[in-house]
Amino acid sequence: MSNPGAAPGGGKAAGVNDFALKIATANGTGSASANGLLMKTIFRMGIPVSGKNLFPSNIQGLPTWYEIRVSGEGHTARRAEFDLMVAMNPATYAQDVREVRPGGWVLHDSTWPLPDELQRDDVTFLEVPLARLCNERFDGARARILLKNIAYSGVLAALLDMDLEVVDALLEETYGRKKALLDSNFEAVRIGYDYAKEHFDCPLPFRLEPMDETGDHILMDGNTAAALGCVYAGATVAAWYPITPSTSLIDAFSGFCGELRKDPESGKSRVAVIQAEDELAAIGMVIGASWVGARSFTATSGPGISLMSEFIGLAYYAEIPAVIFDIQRTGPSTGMPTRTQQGDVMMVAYASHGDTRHIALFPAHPGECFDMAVAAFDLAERYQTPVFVVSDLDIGMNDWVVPEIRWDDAYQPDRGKVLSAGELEGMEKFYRYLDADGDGVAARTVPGTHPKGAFFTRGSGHDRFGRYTEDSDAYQDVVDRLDRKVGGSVERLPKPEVRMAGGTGANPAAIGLVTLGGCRAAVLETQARLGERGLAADVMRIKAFPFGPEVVEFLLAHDRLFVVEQNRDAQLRSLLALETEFPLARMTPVLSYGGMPLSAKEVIEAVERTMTAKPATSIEEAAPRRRRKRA
Amino acid sequence: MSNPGAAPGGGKAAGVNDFALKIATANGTGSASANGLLMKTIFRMGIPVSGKNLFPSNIQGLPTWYEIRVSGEGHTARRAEFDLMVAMNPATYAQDVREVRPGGWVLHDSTWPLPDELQRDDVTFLEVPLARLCNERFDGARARILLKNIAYSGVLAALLDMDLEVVDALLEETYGRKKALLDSNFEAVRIGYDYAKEHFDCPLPFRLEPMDETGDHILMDGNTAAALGCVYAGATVAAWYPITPSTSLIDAFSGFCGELRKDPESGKSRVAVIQAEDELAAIGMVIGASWVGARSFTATSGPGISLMSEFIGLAYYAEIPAVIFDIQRTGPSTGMPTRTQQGDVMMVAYASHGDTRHIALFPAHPGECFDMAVAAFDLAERYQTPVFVVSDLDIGMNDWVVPEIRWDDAYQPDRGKVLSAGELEGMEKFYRYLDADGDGVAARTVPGTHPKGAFFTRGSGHDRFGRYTEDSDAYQDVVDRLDRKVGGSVERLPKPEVRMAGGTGANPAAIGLVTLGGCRAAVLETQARLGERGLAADVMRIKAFPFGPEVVEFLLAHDRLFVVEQNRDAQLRSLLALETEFPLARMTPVLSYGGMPLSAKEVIEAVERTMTAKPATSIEEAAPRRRRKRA
Amino acid sequence: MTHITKPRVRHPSLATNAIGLTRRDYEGSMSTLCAGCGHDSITAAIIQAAWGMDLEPHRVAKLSGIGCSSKTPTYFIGQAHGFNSVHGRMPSIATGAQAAHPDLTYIGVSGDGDSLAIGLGQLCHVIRRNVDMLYILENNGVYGLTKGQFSASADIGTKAKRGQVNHQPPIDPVLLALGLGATFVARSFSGDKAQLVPILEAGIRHQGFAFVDVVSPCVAFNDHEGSTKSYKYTRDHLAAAVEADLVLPMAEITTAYEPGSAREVKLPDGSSVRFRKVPDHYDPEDRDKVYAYVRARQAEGEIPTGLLYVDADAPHHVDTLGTVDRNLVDVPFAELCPGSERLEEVLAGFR
Amino acid sequence: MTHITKPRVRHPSLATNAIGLTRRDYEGSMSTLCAGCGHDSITAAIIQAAWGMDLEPHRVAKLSGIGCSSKTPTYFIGQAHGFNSVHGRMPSIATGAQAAHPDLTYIGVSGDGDSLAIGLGQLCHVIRRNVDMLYILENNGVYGLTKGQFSASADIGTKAKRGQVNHQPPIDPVLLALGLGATFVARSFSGDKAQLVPILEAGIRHQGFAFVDVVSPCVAFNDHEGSTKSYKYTRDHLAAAVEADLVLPMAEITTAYEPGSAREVKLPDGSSVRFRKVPDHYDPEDRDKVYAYVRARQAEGEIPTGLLYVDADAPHHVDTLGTVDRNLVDVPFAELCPGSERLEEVLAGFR
Ligand SMILES: Cc1ncc(C[n+]2csc(CCOP(=O)(O)OP(=O)(O)O)c2C)c(N)n1
Ligand SMILES: Cc1ncc(C[n+]2csc(CCOP(=O)(O)OP(=O)(O)O)c2C)c(N)n1
Ligand code: SF4
Ligand code: SF4
Ligand SMILES: [Mg+2]
Ligand SMILES: [Mg+2]
Repeated sequence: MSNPGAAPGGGKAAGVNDFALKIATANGTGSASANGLLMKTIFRMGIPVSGKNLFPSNIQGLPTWYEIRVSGEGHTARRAEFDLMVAMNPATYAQDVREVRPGGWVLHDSTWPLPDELQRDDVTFLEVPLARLCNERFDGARARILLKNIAYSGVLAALLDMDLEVVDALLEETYGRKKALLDSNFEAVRIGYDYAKEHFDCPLPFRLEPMDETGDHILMDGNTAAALGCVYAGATVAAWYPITPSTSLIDAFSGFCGELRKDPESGKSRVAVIQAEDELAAIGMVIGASWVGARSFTATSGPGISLMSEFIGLAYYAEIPAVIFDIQRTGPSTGMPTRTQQGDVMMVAYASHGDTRHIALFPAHPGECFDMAVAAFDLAERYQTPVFVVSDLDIGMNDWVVPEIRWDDAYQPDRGKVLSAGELEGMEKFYRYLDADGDGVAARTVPGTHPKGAFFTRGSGHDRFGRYTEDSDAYQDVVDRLDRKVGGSVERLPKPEVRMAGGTGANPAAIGLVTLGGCRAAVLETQARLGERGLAADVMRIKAFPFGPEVVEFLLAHDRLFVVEQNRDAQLRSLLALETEFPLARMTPVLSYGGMPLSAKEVIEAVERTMTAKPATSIEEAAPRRRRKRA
Repeated sequence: MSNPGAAPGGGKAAGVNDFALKIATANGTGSASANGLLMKTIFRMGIPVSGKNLFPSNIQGLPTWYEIRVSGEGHTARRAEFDLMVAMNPATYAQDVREVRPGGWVLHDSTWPLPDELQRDDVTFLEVPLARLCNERFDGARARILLKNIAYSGVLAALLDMDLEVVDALLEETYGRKKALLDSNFEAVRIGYDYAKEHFDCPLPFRLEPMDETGDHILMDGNTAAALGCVYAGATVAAWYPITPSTSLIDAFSGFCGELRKDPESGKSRVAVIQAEDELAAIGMVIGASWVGARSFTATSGPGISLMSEFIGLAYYAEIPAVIFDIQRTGPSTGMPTRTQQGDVMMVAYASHGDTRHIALFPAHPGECFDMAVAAFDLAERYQTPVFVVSDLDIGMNDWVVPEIRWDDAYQPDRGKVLSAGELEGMEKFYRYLDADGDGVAARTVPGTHPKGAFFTRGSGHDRFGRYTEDSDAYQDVVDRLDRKVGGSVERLPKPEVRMAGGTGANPAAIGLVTLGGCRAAVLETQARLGERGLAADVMRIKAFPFGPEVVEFLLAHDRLFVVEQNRDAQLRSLLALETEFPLARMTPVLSYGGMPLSAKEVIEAVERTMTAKPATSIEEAAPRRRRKRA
Repeated sequence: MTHITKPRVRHPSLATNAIGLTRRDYEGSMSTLCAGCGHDSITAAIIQAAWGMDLEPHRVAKLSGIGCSSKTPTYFIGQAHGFNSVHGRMPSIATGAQAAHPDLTYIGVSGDGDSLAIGLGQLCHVIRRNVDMLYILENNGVYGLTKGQFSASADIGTKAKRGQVNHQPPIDPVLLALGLGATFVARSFSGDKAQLVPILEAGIRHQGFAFVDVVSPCVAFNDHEGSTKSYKYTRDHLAAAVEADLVLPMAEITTAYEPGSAREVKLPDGSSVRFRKVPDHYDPEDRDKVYAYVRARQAEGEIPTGLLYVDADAPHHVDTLGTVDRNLVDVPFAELCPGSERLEEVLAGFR
Repeated sequence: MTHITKPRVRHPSLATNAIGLTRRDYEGSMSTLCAGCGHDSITAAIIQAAWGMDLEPHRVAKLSGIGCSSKTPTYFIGQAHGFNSVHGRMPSIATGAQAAHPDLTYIGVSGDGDSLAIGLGQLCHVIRRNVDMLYILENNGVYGLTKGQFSASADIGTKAKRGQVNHQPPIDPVLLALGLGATFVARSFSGDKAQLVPILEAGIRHQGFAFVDVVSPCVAFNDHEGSTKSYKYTRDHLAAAVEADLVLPMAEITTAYEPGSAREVKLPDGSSVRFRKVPDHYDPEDRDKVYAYVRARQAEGEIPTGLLYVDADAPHHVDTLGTVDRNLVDVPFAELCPGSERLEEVLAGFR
C-alpha cells in the first residue's frame, strides 16, 4: 500500500474498498472490541484501513464515535463524508443521521425506533432490532451490552462482504481459552450476519474485496510504537504523570517491559517506571536519571510541558539529555483532552524563559513514532540537551496501518561524548564545558566513573570550565556555544520528506504544500486529488526542528506555498519564517484546529479557494498582525 | 533635562558634568548609603546623573561595584569608559585599575598599598589611607567600616567640586534625630574632604558644575515606581514569591500600603499582600482574586514565568484578568540572578501551551513603570486576559533620574465589561462568552453580584454560552474570538515612541533604530552621537505587544533597520517579523546579553560596523538558521 | 449518563427552605459520572446541606481542580459561581478569591490525585493559612478520570484493574491535616449521607479551613476486594467513632438522630456541634489525643469517621492578613487611590 | 568571604582516613556565605562525617535546590559530583538519579524555603518513596538568599528584619516527616557538631530516606531575640533528649561521649546506633511514641534533638521499584534491547 509508503497505488472501482463508515455508541459500553474486530478483519483481508476513535473526556455514558475508512489506494486520513452510519446511540440519532452523505445508508438498532422527524428520504435505513435479538439469546446485562456490539459487527460483515473466516479466526485468538465467551461471540456475529442476509440484499454497492496491500504492514497506534521504540533504544528510566492522551504510551512501555525487560534469573526488572507526583517531578526525575547516565524519558501533553518549562531550561543550560514525548491535545489550558491538535509546536521550539532553543522530532504516523523514539535518545545524548518527540492524540491513540517496524541488530546507541574511566585517567584535567572539537559539544562525565571526572552541574551562570561565574564574557562564551551546538544538530536530524508531483528529482511544481506530523496523510491525499484535477503540487513534510537547508531549498523553489497544520496560530509557518528568514507573506496558512483528525477535503478546499484569489506577497500589504487563512 | 524627556539638551565643555566613575567595594560593607549620598548630591545640584549597581548573587563578602555617570546632556545609559575608579576592594584591585581609561584616575585606600605590578603610568593614582584615618577617629568595627565609605564620598566631594551644603543637608535628612550618627557622618565626610584638599589639587579636570536640569524630576528605581503605580491603580491583592530582581517591587508595595492603605479608624489594611508558597500558587491567587473582581497582581522574574505558564494559559482561555510584572534577569534557568537581560520577550508573548497570545507592556524607565502599572490593570480588566509589564533588573533596581510622576485625580479605573446587579436584573439571561459588541470582548460578572450572574469558569472546552463542549465549531468560535479580542487590544495600547532625526514629522532618515525597554537610553544617545558624525538615524522604541500599525509604518519607511535588544536570540526582531510579516532579513540585530546595562558605545560600534558592510536583504541568502549579529 | 441520586428524605421533595428554595434549586446540570460513582452521592449530600442551610446560591463559590471529583461542582447549586481550575491548584485560586471577597461561601471539591499528588504542596499551605472554606477531598484511592492509576492514598497491596500492585505507603489526609494544624478535620463515607450532611454543614459554618476527607468508591476502577476505598470494605470497617450532630433552627435534621451522651462545641456563628463520645474521654479539641486516637483505630484496620477535630477559635487567613472588615472588592476606588496630594508627599522622599 | 570553620578535633588536621585522604580532601571551594552562617558549620560537619566514613569522593553525589543552604554543596567534597538544581525540586532529581544508579552515596542539602515552600510537595513524596539518601534541611526560618522573608518554618510572632511579624503557624519538618512515614528522622543544631556528625554518619548509613532537620541560624536575617532559630534561643532551649552515638571502627569519635544507659538499633550495614534514653521508655522505633514525645517537648518550648526515629527495615524506593540488583546504568545495552527476533513475536500481535 502507498500511504505511508510508496506513491499512491492502483485505485479500485469507486465503492469497492473505498468508503467510510461511522459507528455511534455510548462511552463505556465496550464497543472498542467490536470496532477492533472490524478494523483487524479488513486489515487481514489485505485492505488498507484506518480508524479514528472520537471519544469524550469521560469514563461512562457520553456519546462516542468510531470512524472506519477503507481505501484501496491507501489513504489513511480521516474521511469527512460517511457512506454508512451505524447509529447505536439514541442520544445522538439526530446528529448521526444528519452526517450520512446523500445516497448513504443508516444502520440502526430498531429496538428503539427512529423518531419520524429524523427520517431522510435521501438515505436508506437498515433496521436491525439488535438489543431485542441479544436480549433473547443472552443472559445478564453485561453480556447483552457487549455482545450487541459484536452483533452489529456481524451485520456489517454481511453488508460489506467481510471474510467470516477471518472474523472467526480473530475471535479464536482473543477468546481461545474462554470457550463460553468464544461461543457467545460466534453466536453474536451470526445473529447480526444472518439477520442482515435475510432482510437486506447484501453486499451493499460499496463493499470489501480482498487485496494484498497490508502484507508487510502492522496495525498499531503511535503510543504503542513509541513505547516499543523506548524499549529498543535501551531506556531504563521512565518518569511520568498520567495525562490524556500520553498515558497509553507509558502503559504500553510498562507492558512491554514486563516481558522484554524481566531479568531471567531474578525475575527483577531492567527498567524503572516511576509514576511521579506531577509533571515537574517527572521531568526532574528524568533529568536526574540522565545526569547519572541512564537513558530516561517522560511522556506528557501540553499542560505537562507548561509545567516542565522551568526544568527544560535547566536541562538546556546545564546540558543534560532528556527525551520528552509531547502527545498533543486541543489547547489552550485543559482544552479538549480527548481531541487532537498541533498547538505546542512553537512552545517546544523555545520552551522556558531566557534564550533557549530545543531539538524536536515530528512523527507522522506510528511507524515513525518508533524510529523517532530511538533517534530521540541518540540525539539527546549526542547533544546533551532536551529532545522533544512531538506526536498528538490522532497519531498516538488511533490505530494506523503502517509498514512493519524493522530493527537492525547492528544498532548501537550513540551515547555522545561521555568520558570513560580510562579516558579520564589519561587526562591532565577535566573541564566540563570545553568545546574541544569545535562542534559546540563538550565532553561530559557521569557520576561515579573516576575521581578526575567530578564537576559541578548548575543552572546558574557558569564558564567553559564549569565554574560559577557572573562575568559577561565567560557567560556569553557558554551560551554562544549552546546556540552553535543546537544549530549544529541539523546535520544529524531527519531531513524533510519531499514528494515531488513529477516524481523524485522532477522540476518543482507551482504549488508547494508544507506540513508536519499526522497532517501528512491528508496532504498526500490532497496531492493525489489535485493531481487528478491537473493541479500539480509538491509536498514537503517537516520531520525535525531546527530546520535543515533542504527546507529552505523547497520553500525557495515554490511560488505558491501552503503550510498545512492543526492549530489556530499557524505555528509551523511562524517557525519556518523565523528560522529560515523566508517571508511569511509567501506562505499561505491552511489551518484546521477543531480537534478532529485532518481530512483532505479541508486542505483541497483551502488550496482551491486561495488559488482562485490573488496571492499577497508584497511586504507593503503586511497587516500589523498575523494574517491567517483557515481551512 | 533631556533623557528620558525632551530632545538632547545643551552639552557642556567636555569634562564638566560629563564623566563616569566606578566604585569598587565588597558586598555587605554598607557602601550603598555612601553611593546613594553621592547620587543624590549630584541630583540636587541639578545635574543629570545615573547609577548602576553591579552586585553579586550573595549576601556578604563578594565584590560589588557602583557606577555613576554624570551627563549634562542627560544621557542616562551606562558609560563603559571610566574616568575615575574608586578602588576600595583589594580583591579586585587588578581588574579595577585595568578598567580606567588612559589618562584617568584611580582613588584607592592606601592603607593596603597597590602591588607594584598593578601600577600604570597612563593613569594618576590618588592615595588616601581611608581605613587608617577612620580607625584613628572612630570606634567599633561597624562604625569604622560604614564611615570609611562616607569618607571616600568626602574625598570625591573635594575632587569633583560637590556642594558640601547639599551633602550636609542630605545627612541631616537621613540621621537628623540620631545626633551621634549624624556627627560621625559629618566628620567622616570632612576626613575625606580635608585630606583630598590637602594632598591633591582639587577639583579634577572633570568635575561638577551646578545646573537646573533636575528640577521637575525624581530619583527613583523602577520597582518602587511600579509599586506606587499598583497602589494608585487600586490594586487590592498582591500575591508573590520572592525572587531577585522582583522582590523589591513587592517590598515597596507593602511599604507604601503601610501608610497609604491603612484604614484610619480600624488601622486595618485595605490591601492583602500574600507571600505564596511558590510562583504557581502566586499566580493562582492572583487569578482567584481577579475572578471575584479585585485588581490583583504578582511580580516575578523568568523562572517564575516558566512556572506560571500553565496558569497563564488558563487565564487566557477562561478570560480572567491578571497583571504580571516580569522583572527580567539573565537566563536561561537560574542564570545570573543579579544581572540584567531582556530574555523573556518571546515567552511572555506566547506563554503556555496551545494557541495563546498575550498583551505586554515594555517600560523604558521608572517613570513608565508607574504609568504602565496603572495601564496594565485597565487593560487586564478591559480585555479580561493576562497583561505582562516587562521590566528588568536595570530598570527595576537601579536609580534613574526621571520626570516626576504625575497623577490626575480625574482618573477612574477601567473595569471593562463587568455587569452590575442592576444590569443583570434587567437581562433576560446572561451568557458569559457572547460577543455582544462585536469587539471580541464578552461581558463578565463577578461572584455574589446577582443570581442571574452565575456562570461556570473553566479551562476546558466551552462554547459562547459558557457551557462545556467538545464540539469543533463551538470550540473554534471561542478561540477565534479570543484571537480577535487580543488583536483588537492594539487600539488601547501605548503607541511606539518615535524620534525622527530631523525632528517630529521630518522625512525618514536612511537608518532606523528599533528598540525596547531600558535600551532606550543607549539608543537615544546613539542617535545623538551618530547625528554628530553626520549619520542621521530615526528611533522607534516599542512600548507594547501586540504591535500597532505605527510599528509597521516605521519599519516600511526605513532601508537600514537595526533592532537593538538585550538577548542572544534577537527576540524582539523575531516578534516583529512574526507579527508584522516584515522580512527578518531587513532587520539587523544588535544584541548585548552579557548581563550589563546597555551602553551607547556597543550600539554605535555595531551600527558603524554594519553600515560599512553590504546589506543582506535577499531571501536567497537566507541561511537555514537565524542569522544574527551581536553587539 | 447518571442522574444525581436524590437525597432520601422523609418530606415531599418540593419542600422549600427558609429562603423559599427547593432542593431542585440546589442541583446543577446532569452528572456525567459513572452510574454508582461515590462522587455523585457526595454531590447529593452537598445539595442537601446547602438547601438545609438556606445558602443563597449566588453567594456560593464552587471551586475544583481537575478529575472526576473536580467535575462535580457542575452538578450542584447551578446558580452558584463555579471555577473548574487546573489540576491540583484550586487551593491557590480559593486563597486569592477568599482574601478579596471573604463573605462568600467557598466550597472546594478535589480528589486524592488532585490533592495528594500534584496538589499536595498547595493543600498543605492552604491548611496552614487556615483559609475560610469547606474543602472536600473525594477520596477513591485512584485517578479516576485518567483510568485508574494509583493515587497517593492507595493502600499498600491494593491491585489496580490492570493488575499492578501498589507498594507505597498511603498518605492519610486526616493525619496530614491534623499534623499541619488544620482547625477542622472530618472524615466520612459517600454512602453515609446521614453522617456526611451534618459534617458538611458544620464545615460550612466553621470559620477557617474545614477539611473533610470522604471515602468515595470509584466503581469503575477501585471498588473491588483488597481496596479499602471500596464500598464493601468501607461498610465493613467503618468505625463511626464520632458522630457530629448539628443543632439547627430547623427540626427535621436533628430528629434523624438520637442525642445520646454528648459534648457541645460552639461554632463561631453561634450554632454548635455535639459529639457522641463513643470512646471515653474523646476530646475533639485536643489535637494530640485525636491524632493518637486516629492512629490507634487505623492500626486496628478501622476508619474513624465523623467530625474528628475542631478548633473554633483559631484566626483564619483573612484575620492574619489584617485586612479591613469590608470585602476588599467592596472598598470604593476613592479609598484605595491616595490621590495627587499624597503623591507629592511621597515623591518628596525621592528628590 | 568566609573560610569554612574547620572541624575542631584533637588530632593533627592532616591525619588520613582508611582510604588515605585527609579532611582537606573532603573540602570544597571557599564558602561565599556570611561570616558565622550556620550553614558553614553544617558543611564542616559533612566534611567531618564523609572523612570519618572513608567515603570515596567521586562516588558521592551532592544535590541541592536554590538558596544559601543550597549553595553549600560547592563547599564540601570538591571531588564529588554536584548538582545545584532548581528551587525546591532537588528531590525529584535525586529520585531519578538514585533509581538509575543506586550505589552512589546521595547527599541532598536544602533550606526551609526550598523544602517547605516551593518544594513541600516534592519533599513529602520523596519521604513517601523512601529514596535512599541523606537529606539535610538547613533550617533558619527565613529565605536567606532573597534577604530575609519568612519561611514556612518561621515561628508565630517572630519579627523580620524589616519589622513585619509572622502570624502563620510553622510547619515542623520533623513532625511532617514522622507523619509521612519517614524511616529516619533526626534533628540537630549547626552549632553542635559533636551531635551532628554522628547523626550525619548514621543518616548516610541508613538504607532509605534519612531526614535531618538542622537548626542553622541566619546571622544576616534571623539571629535575633524572638527567633527560635537564633543561636541564643537554640542554645537555651536545646533539649538534647536523644543523642546518637555511632559505634565506628575508629575509636576517636565514640570517645567523644560517655556511653550511659543505652539501647542498640542495628543499621542495615551492620553498624549500630545507640540512644541515650533521657526520657524513660523512649523507643526510637515506635513512631507514635516519638511523635507524641516531640509534640510534648515542643509544648514545653524545647527542641528535642538527636536521632529521633529510625526504621531500619522498611523497603526503600529501589526495593519497591523491583529493579535488578545491578545499577541500571551498568546493564549492558545487549540486555536492554530485545533484538529483531523478539520484535517479530511482538509484532505478531499487531497483524
Ligand atoms: C497538569 C495536568 N496533569 C495531568 C492531568 C490529567 N489528569 C486529569 S484528572 C487526573 C487525576 C484525577 O485524580 P483524582 O484527583 O483522584 O480525581 P478522580 O478522577 O479520582 O475523582 C489527572 C492526572 C491534567 N488534567 N493536568
Ligand atoms: C523558581 C524560583 N523562585 C524563586 C527563587 C528565588 N529564591 C532563591 S533562594 C530562595 C529562598 C531560599 O530560602 P531557603 O531555602 O530557606 O535557603 P536559605 O537561603 O535560607 O539558606 C528563593 C525564593 C528562585 N531561585 N527560583
Ligand atoms: S471513573 Fe471512577 S471516579 Fe470517575 S466517574 Fe467513574 S466511578 Fe467515578
Ligand atoms: S544570608 Fe543568612 S543564610 Fe545566607 S549566607 Fe548569610 S547568614 Fe547564611
Ligand atoms: Mg481519585
Ligand atoms: Mg532558609
